[in-house]
Amino acid sequence: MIDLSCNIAGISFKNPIVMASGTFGFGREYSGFYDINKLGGFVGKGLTLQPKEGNNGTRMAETAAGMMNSIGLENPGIHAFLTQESAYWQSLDTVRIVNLGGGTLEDYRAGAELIQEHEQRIRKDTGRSSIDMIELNISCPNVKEGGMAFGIQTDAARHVVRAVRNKTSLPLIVKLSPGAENLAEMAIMCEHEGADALSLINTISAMKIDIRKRKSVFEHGYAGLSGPAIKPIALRMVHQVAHAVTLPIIGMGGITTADDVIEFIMAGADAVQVGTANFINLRTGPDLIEGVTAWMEQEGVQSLDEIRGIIS
Amino acid sequence: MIDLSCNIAGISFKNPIVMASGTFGFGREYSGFYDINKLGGFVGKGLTLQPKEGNNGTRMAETAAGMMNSIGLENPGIHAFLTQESAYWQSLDTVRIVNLGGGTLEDYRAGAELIQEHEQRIRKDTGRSSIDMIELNISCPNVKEGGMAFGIQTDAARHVVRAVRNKTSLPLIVKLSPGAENLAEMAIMCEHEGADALSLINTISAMKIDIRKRKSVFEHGYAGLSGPAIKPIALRMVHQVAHAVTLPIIGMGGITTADDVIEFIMAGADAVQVGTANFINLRTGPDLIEGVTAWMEQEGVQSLDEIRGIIS
Amino acid sequence: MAKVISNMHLNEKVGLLEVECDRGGKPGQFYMLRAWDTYPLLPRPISIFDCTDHSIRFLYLVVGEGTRRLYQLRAGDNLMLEGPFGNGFPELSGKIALIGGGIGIAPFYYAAKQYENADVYLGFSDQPYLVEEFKQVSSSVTVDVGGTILDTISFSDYDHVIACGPEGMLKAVQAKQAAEQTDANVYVSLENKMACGVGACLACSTKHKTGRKKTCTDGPVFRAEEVSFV
Amino acid sequence: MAKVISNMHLNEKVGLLEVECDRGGKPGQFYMLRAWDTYPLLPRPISIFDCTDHSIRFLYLVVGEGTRRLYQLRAGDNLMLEGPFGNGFPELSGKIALIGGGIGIAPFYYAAKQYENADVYLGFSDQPYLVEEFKQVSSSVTVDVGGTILDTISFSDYDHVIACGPEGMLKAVQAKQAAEQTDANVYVSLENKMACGVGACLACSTKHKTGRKKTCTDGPVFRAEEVSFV
Ligand SMILES: Cc1cc2nc3c(=O)[nH]c(=O)nc-3n(C[C@H](O)[C@H](O)[C@H](O)COP(=O)(O)OP(=O)(O)OC[C@H]3O[C@@H](n4cnc5c(N)ncnc54)[C@H](O)[C@@H]3O)c2cc1C
Ligand SMILES: Cc1cc2nc3c(=O)[nH]c(=O)nc-3n(C[C@H](O)[C@H](O)[C@H](O)COP(=O)(O)OP(=O)(O)OC[C@H]3O[C@@H](n4cnc5c(N)ncnc54)[C@H](O)[C@@H]3O)c2cc1C
Ligand SMILES: Cc1cc2nc3c(=O)[nH]c(=O)nc-3n(C[C@H](O)[C@H](O)[C@H](O)COP(=O)(O)O)c2cc1C
Ligand SMILES: Cc1cc2nc3c(=O)[nH]c(=O)nc-3n(C[C@H](O)[C@H](O)[C@H](O)COP(=O)(O)O)c2cc1C
Ligand code: FES
Ligand code: FES
Repeated sequence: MIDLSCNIAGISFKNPIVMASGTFGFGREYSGFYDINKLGGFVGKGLTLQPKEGNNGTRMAETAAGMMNSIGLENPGIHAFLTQESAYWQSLDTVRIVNLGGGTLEDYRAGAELIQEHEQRIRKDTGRSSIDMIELNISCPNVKEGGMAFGIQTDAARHVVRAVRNKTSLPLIVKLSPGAENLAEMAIMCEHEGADALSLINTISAMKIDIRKRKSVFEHGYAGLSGPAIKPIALRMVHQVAHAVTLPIIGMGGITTADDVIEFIMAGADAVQVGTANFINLRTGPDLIEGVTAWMEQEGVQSLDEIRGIIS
Repeated sequence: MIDLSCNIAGISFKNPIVMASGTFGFGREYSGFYDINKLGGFVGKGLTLQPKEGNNGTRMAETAAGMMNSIGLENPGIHAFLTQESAYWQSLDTVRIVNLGGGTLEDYRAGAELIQEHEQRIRKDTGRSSIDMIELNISCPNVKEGGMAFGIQTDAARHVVRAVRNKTSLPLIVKLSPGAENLAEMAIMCEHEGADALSLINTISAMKIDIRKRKSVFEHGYAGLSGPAIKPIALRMVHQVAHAVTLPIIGMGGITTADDVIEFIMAGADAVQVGTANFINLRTGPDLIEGVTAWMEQEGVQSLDEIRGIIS
Repeated sequence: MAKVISNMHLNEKVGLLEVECDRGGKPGQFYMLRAWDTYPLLPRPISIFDCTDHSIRFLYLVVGEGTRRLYQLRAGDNLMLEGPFGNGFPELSGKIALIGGGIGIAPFYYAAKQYENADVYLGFSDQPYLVEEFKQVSSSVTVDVGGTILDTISFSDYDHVIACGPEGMLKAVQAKQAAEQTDANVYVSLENKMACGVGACLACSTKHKTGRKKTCTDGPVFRAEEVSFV
Repeated sequence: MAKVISNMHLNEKVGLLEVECDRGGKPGQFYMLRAWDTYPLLPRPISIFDCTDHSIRFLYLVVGEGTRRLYQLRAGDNLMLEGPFGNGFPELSGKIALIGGGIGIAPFYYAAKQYENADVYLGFSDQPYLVEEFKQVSSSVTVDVGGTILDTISFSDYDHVIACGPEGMLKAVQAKQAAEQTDANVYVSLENKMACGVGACLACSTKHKTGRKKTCTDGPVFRAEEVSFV
């Protein structure tokens, strides 16, 4: 019997396929196309304490085997999210992860607190959970207010991780930025500060110029690169971090095929996230689960544990 | 009259198209296909004090819109290069740049000295130069002996730049690694230490796993990613560095079309280098010169100075 | 996967693609099309030009790599098709003007077929195409070549006006609505860059007077006065 | 740019492509082929199967994306072609054995045409192809299916032996040469991954007993005893 399941920080996933933040709405958006309960889990769009309008101008552009985005964390704010989506999230039978962003340390802290209180209350009142984990996004490159700085320097990040850790009893995933000055050091810091898992990579800061208009395509100059183009870089970083810490790791960056998933698992990931590939083919989630299962059957692999981190 | 020329550190280039180190041999290899004197210039394969065999196993693999290489600085050594190629390089009418690599500080210093002595002697003896500039490669990610460390940390790099600067009177370009912890700081350090120009980016450290063999495709685990996939990242870094220093900048990373060249110039590059695109189309050099000329005619741009660094 | 039935080249830049598909849709809705493996990365949103129980037609203009590949399709080729997406045009009665500028005429053939009393206005920058076809689905087809089709219309003659075309034209529609102080309901169909097409990525989110809207799921059809053009 | 004259599918995995090209070449040389825009990134090295003053034929096996695209080419399509590259087979006289394993038979048709006295050995893993054609250019064509073609040959019967095929076979050739202690000159044609094809990138550089060699310009044909297989 082939077993796709995995366990991260005490939460059990049916399979290692998790949809990435910002590419899967709050889950509903894809539920008309397939049963999203088949997924290992999904991460909701990044949330901030206050609602955010996001960036103006062009928000998306394609590059060679990649795409750039500058959404700017448009979101309804944590409060509205909790009010509007809790019941729906409660109804789901897959791992539900909130992605927490912020501009200032105080935002992060207050955001984490709000989520904590809500989840405690809802669990008490209904006996059922609505949120399984928090993914802390210290790395969104699109927010001017300083969201980026946290993701770059270990010492700046430490404050955010500590603040959020203190405010939540939910399993805490810290999502790392590929722009971190020292990725291994950043990962070790997260481990020290009590993170339960790490996820990486977020988009890579990149630029595109409209040579006709003689202007940057994006309002803020730079935007985040994702998709197949970045896969070899992401895989290297996952491998690096897997060798730096003992925390469970959720790897991502350009995954589009089952072979890509296997590569990340072999590099040391416990599970993977899939972002841009949802746009290439909106049924990527179930397709990957099927593909990984087929690969395991063919290779006689019963459990992904047999190959996890096999690359020294 | 359209003027493609540019001047970097007192050396004048016919046009901004320079072939990148490691992708153009020592020039000869492409001279059978077109007149390489048409180029702005070219950089020879990376040289080290001692000859190097380079890496074993797979040296090249393709990725989505990119390629990875792990040549491992195979080269005949500086002495053999100077003996074998000097006369040929003297015969050329294009900017000839030596790429200097090394495993240790002492290697770099001794290598620079050897080049300096040779060039002084040859200029005295024949009245003609064979080398116009040195490009200092502190960033080759393939050498185990520590080549990488120099490219990552500003303080480590400082020693190399200083040592080489002290040993050569040739214009000195420092080639930056995208893996630098703090790219702007690195660039500023180079400016302080007397570099005459900067070039960037070298390949990005990346990984590919052969899931059938359950092994990394490359002997040393990681290898360098180049080609169109990395262009948006390279462009962002060139823009960043152009805003951090006043030194002339030679931008590269994934350039394949004339539009790409214009993007880099608009981001602040004085000239560009072209690597992987030579493999896609071995006539890329003359094609780009033609393409840039056509673009300038069409846009009524007389000199690239009109658009250089136009993106704030 | 859907099969190409035919792909007619109307001129060097415009094609009419017919594919096997039984998913249908309403006028004003669109599909995400993908007729390539890996490049470009994303599918392309294209409006329904016409549809039957077993086929859909798309009218497209070649502007870049994606539409260039659509142009190269031959009968029997396969392509990926997801949809229908978007709100589509509202159900309307009364007198209706359908105003298409350039390739913006695409959604109005199917619309004219469904509305009982719709006048069609087609603005072309040079050679017009499909005019005879439009005449078969509307009793009033006005064609303008090289001018501004809007100048020939008075919104006040209509109960409803729907416009689709380049952003400049849609801005002019908004301005005209304000200038005429008309009672007509004026709608525009927007074309924002899209990634997901299903409301998940917010790439297509744009400012409206009532806040941000997603063109792919809240639109692409909006009341003209609510859009905030920049 | 070169035009496809024909592209014959010999079976589901093997094709014979003929293109317009007057650049010719020697047996054992190769061209870099590119029949796509952006994906895959690099051109692919393919040996000359045969050539005339105005055309070249290539025999190829579909193993991945690049060769899959070659397989899809139709008459009239364009492709990019650079070459001929590589040293090619030496000029030889005397008795010659040409030993091809799998798609490694590709360079030996043209070679057999040029050498006066060459026996051809073709090893296939399943269905053989082109055997009749080979018989027209050599009076002795031995075919093996599913076995090891090498076992049927004694190198000592020949003045020269040239082998092309999978690395395992070439290693066996080297071992056989040593075991037979033969005076025959034994050559192998290597297939290393290539990027530039012109000696500039060192992607194809491999260890030989006399130091590193570039397969693209120093080879692809080497004396068997000089190669260091790993
Ligand atoms: C709801 C909707 C319906 C549409 N209906 C039609 C139609 O029926 N016929 C038709 O010809 N065109 C239609 N378009 C426009 C069409 O989607 C673009 O022309 C097409 O995506 C361009 O792709 P490309 O690869 O050829 O061009 P490129 O310029 O190479 O595309 C680059 C990027 O820009 C995006 N893009 C470029 N132009 C547009 C645009 N005008 N709108 C949205 N995205 C764009 C592409 O999706 C891609 O991500 C519609 C757009 C939308 C949003
Ligand atoms: C000098 C030379 C002559 C050749 N002649 C022929 C021929 O006549 N007919 C034929 O069918 N094949 C020949 N090959 C092998 C052919 O080049 C590869 O099968 C082809 O490159 C595979 O490309 P792909 O995209 O289909 O496969 P993929 O596996 O997708 O290719 C991935 C990468 O590996 C490289 N690669 C994979 N296999 C090989 C290989 N065996 N040799 C070199 N590079 C490889 C590709 O170039 C590419 O970079 C020759 C190779 C060389 C070096
Ligand atoms: C349109 C878009 C929006 C994104 N929004 C978020 C976000 O809100 N929070 C976050 O942590 N990451 C966000 N990301 C990053 C992805 O979650 C993921 O880390 C990245 O895209 C790399 O994975 P991929 O290559 O599979 O897309 C976003 C990515 C995209 C493409
Ligand atoms: C095969 C190969 C070999 C390279 N060798 C060197 C080298 O010896 N020294 C060096 O500084 N850079 C080397 N590089 C890096 C290139 O000079 C260039 O910085 C990089 O490839 C990015 O540019 P591109 O995307 O245009 O290729 C090499 C790159 C490739 C692809
Ligand atoms: S295209 Fe993704 S939300 Fe509209
Ligand atoms: S393929 Fe570049 S040196 Fe041989």
